[in-house]
Amino acid sequence: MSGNTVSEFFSMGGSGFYVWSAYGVAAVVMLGLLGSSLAWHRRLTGQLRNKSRRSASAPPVALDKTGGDWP
Amino acid sequence: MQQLLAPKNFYLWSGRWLRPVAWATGLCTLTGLYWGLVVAPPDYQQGDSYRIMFVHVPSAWMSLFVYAVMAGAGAVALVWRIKVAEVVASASAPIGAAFTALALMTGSLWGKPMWGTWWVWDARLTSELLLLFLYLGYMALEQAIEDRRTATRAAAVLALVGAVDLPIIHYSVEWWHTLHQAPTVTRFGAPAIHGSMLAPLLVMALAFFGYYVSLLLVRARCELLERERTNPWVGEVCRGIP
Amino acid sequence: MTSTLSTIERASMMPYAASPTLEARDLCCRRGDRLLLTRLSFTLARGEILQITGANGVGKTTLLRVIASLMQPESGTLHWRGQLLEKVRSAYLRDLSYVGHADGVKGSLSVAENLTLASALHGGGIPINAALQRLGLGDLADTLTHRLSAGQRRRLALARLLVNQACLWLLDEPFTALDKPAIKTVASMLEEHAARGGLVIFTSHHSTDITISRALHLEDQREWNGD
Amino acid sequence: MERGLVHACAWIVKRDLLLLWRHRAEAANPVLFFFVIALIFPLSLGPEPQMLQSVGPGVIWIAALLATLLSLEAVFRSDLEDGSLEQLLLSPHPLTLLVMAKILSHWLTAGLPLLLLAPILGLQFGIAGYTLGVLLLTLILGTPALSLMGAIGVALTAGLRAAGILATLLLLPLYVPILIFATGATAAANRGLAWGPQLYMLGALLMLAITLAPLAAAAALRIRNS
Repeated sequence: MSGNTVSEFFSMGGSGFYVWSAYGVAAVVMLGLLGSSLAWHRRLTGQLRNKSRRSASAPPVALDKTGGDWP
Repeated sequence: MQQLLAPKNFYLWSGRWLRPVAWATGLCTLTGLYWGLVVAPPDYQQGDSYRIMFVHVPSAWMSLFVYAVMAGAGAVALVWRIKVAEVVASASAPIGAAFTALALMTGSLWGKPMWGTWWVWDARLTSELLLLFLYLGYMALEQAIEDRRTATRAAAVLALVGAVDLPIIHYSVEWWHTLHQAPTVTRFGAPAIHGSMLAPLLVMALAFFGYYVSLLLVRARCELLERERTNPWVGEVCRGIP
Repeated sequence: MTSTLSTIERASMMPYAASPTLEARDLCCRRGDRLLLTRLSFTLARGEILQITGANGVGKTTLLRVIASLMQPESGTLHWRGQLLEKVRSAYLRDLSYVGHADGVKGSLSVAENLTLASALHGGGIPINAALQRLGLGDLADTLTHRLSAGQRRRLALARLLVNQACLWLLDEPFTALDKPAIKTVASMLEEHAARGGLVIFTSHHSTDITISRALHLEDQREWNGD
Repeated sequence: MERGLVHACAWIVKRDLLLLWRHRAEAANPVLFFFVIALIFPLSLGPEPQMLQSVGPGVIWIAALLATLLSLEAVFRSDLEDGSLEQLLLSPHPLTLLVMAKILSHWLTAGLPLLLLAPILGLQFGIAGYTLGVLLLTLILGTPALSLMGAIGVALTAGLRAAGILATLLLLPLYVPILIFATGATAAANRGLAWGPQLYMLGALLMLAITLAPLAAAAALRIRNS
């Protein structure tokens, strides 16, 4: 074990503030992004779950007013 | 591989692979942290402040790697119009920007104990800052265009131009740095990597890569739902797999 | 230098080269996340005029822009002279002349200058003055375009059709802002073009007295887009 | 009769110059902007000739960069609004070369005037003789590169909200190498050091911009117009 006591471990040889704030920032940024992405996914699936089945698979639209059918 | 590119198959496939990748990443992160923070000996020169390296260096590597993936996926989306490639490109951008911002913040946190200032116009930090602007430009352009597909394809052009320009930017900043070399030799970067320090660094790099892949899968699935919202499979999938 | 037209094609101004036919197979067009058209197929052969009708916002302009290769269809293919459009793109562009909603003319250029530029970009048709005379803009040649009325500007945009050698005319609401005589001139212009073996596709709300050979009415998809 | 590609490009340049001639007052804007930027620096940094001489090249280059961006944004926006951009996209001639013609016409209307007026600014900053010569060399190689790279940013953002600011944000990283080598060469000349290598790099960047930028700008226009 590098530091024998826990407090020495946290002091990181005097530059503990910088080391732990670096890791803290990393944790905040990465977990924050992960959290927001998961929330986005949950919101989307919830929103789209109650989407009704009728959607874009409508029949072809071409109607020929002059009677001739499309070849 | 061919039908994996179909949006619905990709959505289901990525859903299956998400949990195993996430667990592996978690495990990898824990071992990396323990190894780097506890096991690795302090550096004879910098003492323990060098441990910031285990976060700074992987995020710097990942910021470049994610940009390469973004530009590559963008190129595929432009040429072959594959929707999954568009989705991967536009899902990667925020992750890459986060890695770049992280690299800058941890870099300046590491610089403070070493040189006493929060920001140094060091070649690597400066080109990392410019990379951040490339990411921000990409995301700003993509937000500015309404139609999702056009937005991603336009941003893909920017990503490709940026990818061509990135080595040039790096070289010109390196050259510029040596020209305006501050008198004190500021050799930034990891101290001579000793075996006991390299191993945790590589483990942490793997952990960051795992984090990127799992987050990419999550965001890509969201982008896919957004873009395919009018297709029938979206409704079924949301009902099928809560 | 681009491959200029072969001498045979240039010599035989009319009728156009062999079998210019436009074919659409299962076209699907999308605007934003609304799917506008599904599985639209049609064939247009030499000498035929196709009128596309339909309510506002149903996708007439989008369809026209897809046919003009300005936009990509969501799915489905377009074929020109029997070949896939992407493969014969530059030949297709040489055969195509598109007049969109916007007139595509510069306000601070004179009428003649606008048309000269248009023929520089895509030329090969009748001389500038002849085209202007045909559209009744002969005596306005030197006036600045922003002094023209909307109808006159529209006619200037339509004059572009005559200064190049395109056999496929794509017109988006060509008759907007035109007065009675102007509509008649343009209508006869379209019929002449068809008689010479050209193809015309135009969108229009109101029925015109042109003897169209095909009609395509687009229904509103009225599909659910979920939000 | 089929008019060649050169004719089409010539007409595009002729048209843009004609349009500019018809709006002569507006044509002066980029140049006035160039002077205003350069004027602000001595006022804000103080008139010491020694300092101005070292800051001068950088200031003139920043002013040239911003003036190019300001005028470039208008090039595609007016074409987009009145529909002539569609005609450009649908011309049988290769779009890349037509875009290159438009960029050339922009350089003639914005880049060239800056080049010709830079000596006057040079005097204000006490840059003269040898260094001024090198500064002009960097501007000769650099301003076309600014127009070419700028065309990509402007083509991507034409017609969007706050397109000018967005284009500037996109182009900042792309402009950095040009700025670094140009000001580096002038600073080196000022201190009597070798400025050749920087100029070679600037020339290389210009060649890269000439080959790739019109291609990217044409692709951007096609995508944004679909």
